Amino acid sequence: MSATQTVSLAVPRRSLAQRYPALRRFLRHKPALLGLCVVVFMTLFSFAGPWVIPFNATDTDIRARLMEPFAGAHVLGTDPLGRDVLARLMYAGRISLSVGFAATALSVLIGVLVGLVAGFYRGAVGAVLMRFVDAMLCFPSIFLLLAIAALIEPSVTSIVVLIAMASWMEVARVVEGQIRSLRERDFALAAESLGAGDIRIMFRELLPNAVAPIVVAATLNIAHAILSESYISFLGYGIHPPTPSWGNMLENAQSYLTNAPWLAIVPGVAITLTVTSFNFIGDGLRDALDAKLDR
Amino acid sequence: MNHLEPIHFVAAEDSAQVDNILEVRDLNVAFRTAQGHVHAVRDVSFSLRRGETLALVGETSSGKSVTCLGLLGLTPPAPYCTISGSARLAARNGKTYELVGTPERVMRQVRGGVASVIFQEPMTSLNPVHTVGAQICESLRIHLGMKGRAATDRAAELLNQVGISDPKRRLTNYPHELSGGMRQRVMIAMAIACEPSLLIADEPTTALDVTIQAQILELLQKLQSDNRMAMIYITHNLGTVAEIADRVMVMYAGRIVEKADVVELFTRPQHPYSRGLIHSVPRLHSGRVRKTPLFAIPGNVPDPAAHPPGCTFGPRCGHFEPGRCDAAVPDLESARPGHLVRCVRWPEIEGAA
Amino acid sequence: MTDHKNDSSPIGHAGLGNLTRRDAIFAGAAAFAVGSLGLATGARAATPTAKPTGQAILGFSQEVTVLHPLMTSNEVDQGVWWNLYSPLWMLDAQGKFVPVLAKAVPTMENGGISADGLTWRVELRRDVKWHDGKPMTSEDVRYALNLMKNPGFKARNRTAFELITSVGVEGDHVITWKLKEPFAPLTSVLSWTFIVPSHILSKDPDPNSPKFAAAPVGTGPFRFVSRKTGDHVILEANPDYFGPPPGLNRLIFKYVPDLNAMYTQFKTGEIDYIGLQGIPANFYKEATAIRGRRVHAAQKPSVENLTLNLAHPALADKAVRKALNIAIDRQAICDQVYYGLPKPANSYHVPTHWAYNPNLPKPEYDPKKAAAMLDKAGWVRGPDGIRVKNGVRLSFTNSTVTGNQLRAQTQQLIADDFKKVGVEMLIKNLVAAVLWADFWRNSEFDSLMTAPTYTIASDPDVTHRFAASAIPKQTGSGSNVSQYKNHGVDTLLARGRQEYNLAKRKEIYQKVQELIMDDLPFLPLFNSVEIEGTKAGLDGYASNVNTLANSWNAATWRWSAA
Amino acid sequence: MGRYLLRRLLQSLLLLALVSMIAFAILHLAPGGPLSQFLAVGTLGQEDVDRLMAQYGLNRPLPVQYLDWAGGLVTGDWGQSYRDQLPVLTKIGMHIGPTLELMISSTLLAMFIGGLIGILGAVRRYSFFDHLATVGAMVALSIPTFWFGLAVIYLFSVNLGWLPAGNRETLGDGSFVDRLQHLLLPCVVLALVSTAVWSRYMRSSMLDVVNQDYIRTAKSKGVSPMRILVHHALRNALLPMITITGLHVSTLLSGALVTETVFTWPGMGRLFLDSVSNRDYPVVMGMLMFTACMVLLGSLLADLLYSVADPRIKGEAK
Repeated sequence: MSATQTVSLAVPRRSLAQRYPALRRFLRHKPALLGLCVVVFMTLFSFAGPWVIPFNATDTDIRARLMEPFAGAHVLGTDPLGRDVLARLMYAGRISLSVGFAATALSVLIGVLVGLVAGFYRGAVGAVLMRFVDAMLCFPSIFLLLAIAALIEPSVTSIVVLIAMASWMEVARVVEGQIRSLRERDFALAAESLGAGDIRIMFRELLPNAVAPIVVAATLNIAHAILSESYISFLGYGIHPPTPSWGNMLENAQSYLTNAPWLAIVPGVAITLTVTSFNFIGDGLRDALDAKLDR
Repeated sequence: MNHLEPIHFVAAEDSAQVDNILEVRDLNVAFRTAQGHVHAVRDVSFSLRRGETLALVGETSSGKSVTCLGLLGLTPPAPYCTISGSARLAARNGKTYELVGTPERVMRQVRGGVASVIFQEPMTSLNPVHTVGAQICESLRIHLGMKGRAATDRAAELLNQVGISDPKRRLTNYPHELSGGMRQRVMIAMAIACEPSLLIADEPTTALDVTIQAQILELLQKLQSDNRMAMIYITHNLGTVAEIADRVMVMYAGRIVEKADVVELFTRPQHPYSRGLIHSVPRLHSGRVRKTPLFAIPGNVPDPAAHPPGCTFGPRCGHFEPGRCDAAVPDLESARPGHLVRCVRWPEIEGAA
Repeated sequence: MTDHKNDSSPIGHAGLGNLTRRDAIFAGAAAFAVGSLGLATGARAATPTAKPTGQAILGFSQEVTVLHPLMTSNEVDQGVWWNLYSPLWMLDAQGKFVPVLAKAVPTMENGGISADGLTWRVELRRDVKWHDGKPMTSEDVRYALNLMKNPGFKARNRTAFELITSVGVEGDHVITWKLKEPFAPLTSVLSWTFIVPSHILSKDPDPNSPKFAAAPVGTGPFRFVSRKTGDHVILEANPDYFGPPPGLNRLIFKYVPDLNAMYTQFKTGEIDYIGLQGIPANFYKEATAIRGRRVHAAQKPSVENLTLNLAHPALADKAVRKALNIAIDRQAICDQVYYGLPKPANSYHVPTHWAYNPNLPKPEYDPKKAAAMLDKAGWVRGPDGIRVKNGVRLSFTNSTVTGNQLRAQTQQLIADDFKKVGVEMLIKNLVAAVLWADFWRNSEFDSLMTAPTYTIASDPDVTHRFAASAIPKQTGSGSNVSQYKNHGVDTLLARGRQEYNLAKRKEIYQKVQELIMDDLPFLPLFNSVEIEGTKAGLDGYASNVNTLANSWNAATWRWSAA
Repeated sequence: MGRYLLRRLLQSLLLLALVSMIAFAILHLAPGGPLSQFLAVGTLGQEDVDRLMAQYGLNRPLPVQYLDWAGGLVTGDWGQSYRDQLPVLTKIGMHIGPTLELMISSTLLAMFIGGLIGILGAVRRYSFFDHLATVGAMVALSIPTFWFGLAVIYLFSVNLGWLPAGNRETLGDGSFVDRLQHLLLPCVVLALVSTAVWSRYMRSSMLDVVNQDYIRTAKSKGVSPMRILVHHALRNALLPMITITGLHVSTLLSGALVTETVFTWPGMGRLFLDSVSNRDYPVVMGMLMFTACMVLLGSLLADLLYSVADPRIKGEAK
């Protein structure tokens, strides 16, 4: 027993590893748990909320424009066309969260496929694929997003594709690294010697063992995707009105910073809160799952 | 070491035994953890004479390392770790330091100056970004105020002393450029740099190759006799104890369970735990490194946060007697002069053996 | 901050203090137009001939990119050219030609244009010098005209110049040229044709060489000093200017890419003038209340409208277009989105244009009548409330450039208006680079919301916009993207081009307006107004619909004495 | 060392070739074209468009256009802007200064503040300050930079009037103090994310180091806590930060683009945004190549620096 270990007795660790050590570790990560609550709340708020409130996100009422929050029927006030900000926030949440989830799903799909193939076949195929990944990573993300944004018409689908195109590389790298090392392990070699096909080994034997880092990367990707959506909107290439998103609500609020600051505050807080939550969840997941990988 | 100003020193004549370098009384070390308070060391008392080697023996987490770290205040700071009791250490200049509860500023003068430590892992115990020379000179500068040329010369001399050839060149090397044995020699050189009166060697050979182990032990013995240092030698390897120690102290779950001269302990072990330890070494002078030398003792060390009642060794003891062994923690009794044992049944066991 | 010290002058002081009303601007502007160039001597009575002092920072939301005044460019570039170069003549705010480099504007009456309209003769001023000190001569004008004819040169619009067959000089100060056929709009085109120095440009075999743009030399009231791309261009007063000396010592054209940022900088006093797209309408009220700033509502030559693609199966029906035209509540848009600044429009000309037809039907809003018209035309409401005729749903998309909030709001309101009469308008906005490309050129849209200026240099000739020969998708030329065809209009436009008599031209173009506004290839919404602002104490600002940027007369701007 | 460097350089060149192909493909497959900005003014007819397309060489097959462009790239002729005819390298040269000024100043600020927060967090682990710093860093990483920038402008420029709302200098002034005043807000805004990154990595790096055996050794030698922190712990903890900073170039460039937009800062970000929206192909291509070079250079420099700073690497490469 060296002193280092003794010292680390002061650190909460160990002795919990019983049935679901990863889950327990995650549940003990307070910020992550709080983050999860916020995300669940935001999701409910966005998807179920519109049924609860008496306003619609697209109904304009120019006479009731720019009403201040907490002063009347409109809890969070109204925008320049007299639309209810709360309702718009909810509908925008649907779009922004969906964009976040969908872009992540797509980026994980691309990343996993590329990483899997590159990690499994290595050699020329792997080298070419991974150099392509490296090349894509040479572009600063906003530069890449803008360059691709110029390619496509701004719709929800295209924004999803756009964000996925600019964010699959990290996943590919993570998967490639995992697969390459897993491939050398006994069970992969065993499966191979039993005559299992490449596809089978890749998806049945190797991939399940690489799930933990993928989950972590995916969670952080959601945060990144929601943030990216707002950046693209701010720079003028985002989802365009009348479809509301947190990003374009924020962009449109720019002109009203002085006379209607709540238009900027409300979506800004929503984005920050949600993204922070996802980041914390990702953090908690990493702490919870990485420990298992190390053992 | 006249530039030191020991605040907590006690006049030498006040000490009961003038010859003793180190006098430890009722040392307790407790950690605060998420699981509650953990008493890592309980009621440890011992003394050490000049030139004497005391071996501290025990399993992992028996408290042997913590005892020594606690003495030098190398345990975590106050709220996480509390130390109580008393430990008086005499410097070569006759000043005596109280080590428990002493301000950090004074303790810094003690560490490396009056008492030094050699750690188990020479690979990681040296700072990778500084040269060997710089690390040795740092000690010299702090405690002896040596600088520049003088310090370098002294460092080279030290390297020479610990058996490193071409010491001048070695001083400019970084730790990663040296072999494991060499690094441990550097660690030793650093430890003896300021001629401490006490050297604590915490499993100094565990991480080394078998051949190197013997060389290092030899070196330690030689340095000790040359410098007349007192040494605490911590190990779980009884094989090396017989070679180097004068006296042995066996610890279990934070307590001393037996204390005796080395020959006495090996020939007439009293505590069932000590007997187990000795029996689990196949040959006394085995050079083999045993990662699990305790295979003969069933069970595991108890959870430090939840000790069994009475004798902590009880659940693993072949002589366990309900009602007697788990009633209260046994006292340390004197089996013979200079031979202490913490077991209520030691007379019976001795008879039975 | 800047080195002028008049920030604190009270608002509404004498002179052009309260020029927030369009009429007032026009009244004052004429005097400045003439005065600035020092030609109509009577108008410049009180202009002091003090030394140029101080500097003004002019904020624009577009970057100054092209300093060669004959190359393809954007609007703000012209705002610089007016100060750096001079044309032969120019249009003042009231639409009158005023000679600049020329001694007189050629007409048939003064003999500048021959009776057959084919030979033009222009006499130049003799006191004009280039910024490098060389005298400006007829050779320079010849070079400029020939450059515009040079097929290798990246020129803007060459239509007019291709009709010039030969250019000649008579001595240093007279230039003549011959036309293939009479072409009345040439006078207007030349009012935007800035003369460039032959002695510098002709040395470079490559007419597109970037060297000239790096150190441009002109004859204008200001000289080029320096330029930082993406940020600003600095000009300084030209002491040898042939007109009255400019009032300011330095002009800085500052690029502020974001309208909100530009307004903020105007508020904080970092820019002295805010122009080109100016202050967003929602800030208008707030802006008028800022101490030490003057706000001007400047009339633009453009008309905000819904451009319809007549190839769309539903929009091809004239009855639909007529119904849609009265289904839009224009007044509501003007009042609520644009804070009451613009006025509903009924033509492609601004009402102040000399050829504007005052007898065109007034804009009206009558959804009931619109619904009745659609019923009558056979468009009946389907189960979803949207009208259908012969299997065609009365549904179309509307596109505009993304990022323009007020337009997006207008789109919303119009879509709501249309919905009330059973018409569906879906919004599909695009980034500028995509919209102003094949989407626009090849008429890939259903309808567009844009604010084009239909004329070039305010000439009433709109052949390129409405002639059947100008449909890019079909004829590879022009910009008639509505794919509008009306033989009557074509004939009149061809006649108008060859007619030099102003009264007769007016008659022709009023008829053209009548025909086009009956066919409605586009639905006019309102005449664009831009809110521009100046720091109080900066005198001389005047808007001019006949130029692309209101820094056209910056030579007469000056800081009033405190 | 030399061979390693050479290999890294060759790899980078290969990557750059790939980067150029990807960028070229992305841009030229996009709808719209560089002439749209002129079309919007409305004085151009189709015949003018056709003529200009031919004059700019935009009607040639894509591979020919690419080879032509790539040839120029190698020989140092990166083409001319379609908008103002200036050579691309000249344009980049004019914009790189302000961007570097912003990036370097904000990095220094982030290193200092973030480093300090990270060290304190590691030293006072699980203290209130540590928790606050962790949550603060996470929020800083999650907040939309432009939103933060707008809030800062609203507060410090519009409401309080302490600092200018944008631009790099007051035109006609340009003194050091004036430049500094203009730099302050954008620098802080850009530094936000970097500070968070630095504090988090610094903290974990510091925690790694603080638990190392050699720190205990130093303590057992009687070294003072301050000297342990600076001389033993920080020196080691900073090593991984070199790599982090090198890899951070890409994020920093993205952040700079957004910050420059908010503060109308005349740097690369604005040039890129303007060039993309106007389809100024040569400039966009040039800038994508240039930023890719900067990113690669960042990681290359970090590697070099690391090998200089860490004796272990230096030793191996000898």
